[in-house]
Amino acid sequence: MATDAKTDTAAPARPATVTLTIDGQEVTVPKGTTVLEAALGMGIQIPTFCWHPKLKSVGACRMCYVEIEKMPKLAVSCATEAVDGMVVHTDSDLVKRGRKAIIEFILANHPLDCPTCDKGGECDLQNLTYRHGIDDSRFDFMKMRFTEGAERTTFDDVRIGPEIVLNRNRCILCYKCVRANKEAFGEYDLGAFERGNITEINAAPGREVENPFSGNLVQICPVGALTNSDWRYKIRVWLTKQARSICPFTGSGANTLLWKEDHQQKIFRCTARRNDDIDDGWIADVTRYGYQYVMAEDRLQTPLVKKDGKQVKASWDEALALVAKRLREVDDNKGNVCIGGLIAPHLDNKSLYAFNKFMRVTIGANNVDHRLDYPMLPTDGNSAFSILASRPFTIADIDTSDVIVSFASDMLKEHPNEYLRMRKASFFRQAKIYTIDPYAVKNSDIASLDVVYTPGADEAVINALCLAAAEDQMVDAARIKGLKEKLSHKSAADAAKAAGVDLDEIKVIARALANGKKITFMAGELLARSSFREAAAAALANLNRLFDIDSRGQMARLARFSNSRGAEKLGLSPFPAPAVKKELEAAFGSWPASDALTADKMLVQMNKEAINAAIVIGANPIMLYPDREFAREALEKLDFLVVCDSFETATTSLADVVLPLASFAEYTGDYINMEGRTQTAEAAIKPRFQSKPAYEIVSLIAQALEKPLFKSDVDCGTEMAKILAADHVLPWPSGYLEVAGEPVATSEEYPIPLFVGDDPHHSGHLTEKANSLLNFRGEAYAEMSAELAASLDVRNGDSVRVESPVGKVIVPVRISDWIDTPVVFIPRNFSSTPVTSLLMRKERVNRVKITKVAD
Amino acid sequence: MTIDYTIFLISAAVAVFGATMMIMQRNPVASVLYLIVSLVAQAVVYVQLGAIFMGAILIVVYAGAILVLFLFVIMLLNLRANPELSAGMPTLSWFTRTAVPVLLIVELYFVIDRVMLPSAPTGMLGEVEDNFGAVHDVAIKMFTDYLYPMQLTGVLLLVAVVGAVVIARRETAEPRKTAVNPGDKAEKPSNTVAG
Amino acid sequence: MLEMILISSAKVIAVILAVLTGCAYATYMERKVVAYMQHRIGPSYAGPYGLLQPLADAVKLAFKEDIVPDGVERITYAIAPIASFVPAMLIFAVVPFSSDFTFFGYDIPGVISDLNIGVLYVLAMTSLGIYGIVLAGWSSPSKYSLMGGIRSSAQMISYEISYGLSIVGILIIGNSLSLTDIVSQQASESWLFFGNWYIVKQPLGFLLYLVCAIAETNRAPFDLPEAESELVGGYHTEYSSMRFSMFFIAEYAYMIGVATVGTTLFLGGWNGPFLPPIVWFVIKVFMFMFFYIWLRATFPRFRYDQLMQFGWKVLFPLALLNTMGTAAWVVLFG
Amino acid sequence: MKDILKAIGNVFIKMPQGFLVTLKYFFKKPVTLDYPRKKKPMVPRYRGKHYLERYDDGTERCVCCGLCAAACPADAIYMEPEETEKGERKAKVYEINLLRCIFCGFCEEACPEEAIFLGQEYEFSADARNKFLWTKQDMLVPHPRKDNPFKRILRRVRKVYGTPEATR
Repeated sequence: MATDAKTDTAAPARPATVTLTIDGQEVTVPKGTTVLEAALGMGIQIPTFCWHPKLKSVGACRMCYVEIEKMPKLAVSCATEAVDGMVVHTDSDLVKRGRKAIIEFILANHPLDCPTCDKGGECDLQNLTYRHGIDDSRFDFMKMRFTEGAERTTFDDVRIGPEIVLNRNRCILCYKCVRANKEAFGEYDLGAFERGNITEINAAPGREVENPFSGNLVQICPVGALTNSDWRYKIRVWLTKQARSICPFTGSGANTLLWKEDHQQKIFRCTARRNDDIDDGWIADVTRYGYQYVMAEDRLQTPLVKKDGKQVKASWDEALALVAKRLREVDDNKGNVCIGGLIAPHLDNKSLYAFNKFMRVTIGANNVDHRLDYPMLPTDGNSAFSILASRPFTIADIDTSDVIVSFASDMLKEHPNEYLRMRKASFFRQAKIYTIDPYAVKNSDIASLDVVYTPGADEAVINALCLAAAEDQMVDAARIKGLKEKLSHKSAADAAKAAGVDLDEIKVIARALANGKKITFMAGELLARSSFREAAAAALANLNRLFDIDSRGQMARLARFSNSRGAEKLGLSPFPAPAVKKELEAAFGSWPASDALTADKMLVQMNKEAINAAIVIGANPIMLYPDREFAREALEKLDFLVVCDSFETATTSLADVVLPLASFAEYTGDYINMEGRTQTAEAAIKPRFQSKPAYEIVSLIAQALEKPLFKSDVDCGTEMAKILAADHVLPWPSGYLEVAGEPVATSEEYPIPLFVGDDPHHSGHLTEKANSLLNFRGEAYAEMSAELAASLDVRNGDSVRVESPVGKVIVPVRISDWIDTPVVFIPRNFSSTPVTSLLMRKERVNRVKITKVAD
Repeated sequence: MTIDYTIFLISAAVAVFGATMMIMQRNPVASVLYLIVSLVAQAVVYVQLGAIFMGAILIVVYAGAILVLFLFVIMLLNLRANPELSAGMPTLSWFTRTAVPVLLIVELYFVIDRVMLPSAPTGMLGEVEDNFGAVHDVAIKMFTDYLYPMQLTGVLLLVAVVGAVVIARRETAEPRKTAVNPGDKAEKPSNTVAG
Repeated sequence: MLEMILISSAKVIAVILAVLTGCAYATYMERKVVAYMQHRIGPSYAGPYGLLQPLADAVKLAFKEDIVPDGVERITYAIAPIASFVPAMLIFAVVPFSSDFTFFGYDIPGVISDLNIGVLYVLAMTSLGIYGIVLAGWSSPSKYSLMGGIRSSAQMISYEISYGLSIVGILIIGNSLSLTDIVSQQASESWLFFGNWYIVKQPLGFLLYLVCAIAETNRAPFDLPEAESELVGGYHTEYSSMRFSMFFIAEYAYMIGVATVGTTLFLGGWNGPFLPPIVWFVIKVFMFMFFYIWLRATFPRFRYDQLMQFGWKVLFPLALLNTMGTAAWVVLFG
Repeated sequence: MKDILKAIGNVFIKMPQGFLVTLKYFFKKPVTLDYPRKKKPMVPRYRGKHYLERYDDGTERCVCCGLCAAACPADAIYMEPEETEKGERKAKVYEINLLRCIFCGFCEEACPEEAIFLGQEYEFSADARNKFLWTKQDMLVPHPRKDNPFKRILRRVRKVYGTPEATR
């Protein structure tokens, strides 16, 4: 299967086409195309159950029968490769009879419980029975029935995962779920068991179907065998309408449909909207179930205003008047630069731009940033990290790359769609996958090489790569020139030792990078969250220059949030790209003279009481900033704090005024994903309660300050269009950068490196309000290797005390299947466990000690 | 002062009061009502005198029939109290104004002079014979001694009735203005549609 | 003497109570009988078979607001119901409801007052009853009431003559105006117990009495004074509450009154075999009342001109004929 | 003279005839009902107020599939499903707006579970608009049924022949 021609259309040189006739029409298709795909390409509908465009064909259901001349029997079109001169009939009487027989055969054991079945109304079997089927059955025996439970409590539905309910009676054994789980997600928690009449799909023994993509299994099930709790028994499908939305939690912006009901103003589910450029029709569960926070019961309903130390409900007019009054007071007393603005990068373009203009024109301060969960941000717009973050990236190119490197990135947790792309490339094309991480991550199972370096030695491992390539002359000598002088590590072995990795492995990767035809190099959040990311970014710039990756592929730090790239493009950072800044100046008519402060610096200034007021929109710095105490102290010292959020959070509890923020599903907004692709999320429902979109809130505050932002929405759009048109991509530096590799400090008292990030089923602070996701992971945990757990004498679920010099938390242990070094990972998404309180913003690697909590 | 005497006095007073009020009322209906009061009181007096038949007849004929007829006529003509009635009335001549009372007084004198009143009204019922004023006696008197006056009175009443009819007919002799005959609804266009 | 007064008072109270109760249940009977004749059920909610319906009606009427409209002749308006009610009750003073009976050793006559001109007294009372109606119609500031009053007075005048004349036949034969005498004349010891009843001797007189009595009491089909379809409520349109109920009671009291008088005059009064006299009397009155109601259920209302023509051109000559015929009979054969 | 004879004839023949007519009706059975106490038995196929059937063991027949709501031409039915402990589907909210309902019986026709029927009840006046919103509790037949075994047999027989019966 090395040359699976299905996706290999990039080689037109070979005359690999065949011509066949389908229903009297001649068609020419690439060699290897199946008859079914050829017919579908012509717009001929052939009914299927088991076929899926992104999976391999198995021909399990036989529904796609076609008649092919000179073949003795009906042929299964999804498993029949098109050959020259084939004459295919898809609509002959024989085919119709065949389909009818298949439907009857499937219905022999399929219960007719459509009224209770949630698939009713969108069920493939239902539709095809209507179209091709019969209205009576010739089978007069009892249907096969799978049940669970004792006689009196018999039930058909079994819960095989936190969210998935299986009804084996309805299953028609198309194996789509099992195949998708295996081929697309690389999971083996679902399988087919037994033989013959009692064949059943079920969870693997002793396991639950809880992989982060399990929702897709429900969506692709052609019948109602797999249903999920989210949608189960909520509403009938024909009563709903769909809003075309996008994922608000990931950087790729997977396309989704929000199924809503207009009268009730409710969203009932979220499904994938296949976009082959971005998501291939698979969405992660965090996307699928995360929308539930929109419908959460504890949304903020009205503005809150602090009176006598207590937050009380207030009207919008009252709250806005207070905001305007207090901002003016602070402004008058302390001066322009004393007001800071933080905005979350999951808000839409218009909100971001409005806030940008509000801060820079209405307030007149340069203090605006969206990167609020990163410590020690570079204070220079031209830093290597900024360059790396601004580089272009194309998701679909991952598919076609033959060398894929993920560096310092837990892809499953951070970029689920790109994670699936890597799996796709690996499974269908046998692409070479290399992961270079401070701890082993999920996709190490498909990696040709999984390099685990010493936590904190980010730049050392990249230096080792560069030096190995230079020493072994893998690239042109001209490129090597000038490199070694800039690096602090004198040799590849030196660097590999500093990084704690095997030089041979590094050499393999370097050779692959040097020889790869198409390379994708992705740097992730573990780099970005590192306090000393700048050195690693510089090392990556050197790497890019050395291997000339840009000419053979792409290299970028992937944008983490749904509109991170949009925020960059709209100049929502202290140091916008020069082209963007030029457009902004033109649009604003002025540029604030004050110092540009990053989010990180703003917090520092707040701690010094140099910034006295702040506006925080949609963000929760206390929970997410990697030094909880620091962030809280900073915000507590403020004279006046306005927070817009959808929920009451740790940050809103400090606020003087809390304004309810509308969620992504409640207004139409544009989002720019990591590729720079602008996508629109349509409003599904009206803003719930009294919440308002961020741009409206910002405009209202500006109006209350008597400095309106825009004359009209049209003005806003034209201004924004000009800015978005500006090129924000920063060029690589002209020469090699100096990389000072510092040794990683160790500590006897706190031996274990701690990594804090998102759980695979969560993202940020909002998904905590999505009940389905809480069913997957409801509380924080300490993920660690089995060896470490054994050394601590703890088992899965035992509580451990995780202590750092500044704090401690008690969390249950979760033994990881892939982490094999003594590190610990704790998700930050759960407000009940303030894991960020363990972190110190200046630490290169946060280290903790773990002790078992006695029962 | 027996009970009978008291009753007589009260009845007499009511009768006189009713008669007086009757002629003093401007409202014709009120006049009729006072007349009824007077008549009932008189009937009581008759009964006390033993003339039960007369008393009953008084009520049946006068109160029951004739005054109802009066009321009917008054109501039909809708004669309400009219303040302009007296103002617009022609003043009587001085002769009439003096002559009528004088004549009445003279007449009264002769009557009082001629008639022998009983010495005392007490015990009236006891002093008359049993059948005094009963139907039988009245009938005998009426159809023997007073036969001709009685018949003449009847003729007189007949004449009066005929005269009244003649007078009444003259007023309504003109042709009616509204057509009562269904065939006469001629020139009026029937543009109204039932329902 | 005192005993006589007490006995008389007791009789008066008993008769008044009986009449008032009779009036109440006459309404019930009327509604029920008319309902059955019209294929309906009639009152059935208050009490078993709706027997407490009259009580409920009475309570309802008593507790209604007493509305006096603007523009009424206040005194007349107030007098009218009383003027209607009192004569109706007075009729029963002369009606013999039973033979003389002995009660705790006292001989008690079956009549409150045996007036020797009883018939005339009855005529007088029925003719006085019209005043209530006429005055009610006149004093109410309403054209419906006035029309009711006018119609009533005209009807009264027209039918009273025939009413009186219809009885004259009996008077000629019986040679007495006392109702007690008339009843005793109708007694019979033979097996043909109704042989002496005046209905046998005066059939035409009875018919005339029947018709005129109905007309006198403003009952259907002679209920023009209160013709609902034309005059809303007729003379009592503007009355409510107790004042209205007095009219109501008066109407039914008149009905019972003429029924008792008719029974006394034509149907032999309390005479009858086997049963006690009072029971016979009640049975006969009941039948009379039933006929009243039956008539209402059967006949439509007269038109006004029909009413007048019938009264003057049919009843009056017939009554004269009856009188003269009876007189001739008595002179020739008596 | 002829008129007089005719009048006499009327009095002695025609009028008694008329009296006899009314008297005849007096003794006939009334056609009206003692309405609030006795109700008119409606024809078996009368489409009155809806009721929701149960299985013999008391569980609700309705699975909240929504077909009645889909079939309803007046859009009078609103429902929200929920999951029972056993994982079965069941109506959490089932409301019929009787002001919108046109009593066409399509819901009855559409129901695959034979759960909803239009009953014989025709009295549903109320004094407030919201009282016309009939919820599931209003429509579910009581369990156990308050009727005798004979009625139960009768109901089963009727069910075989597809005739809805009064339950309230």
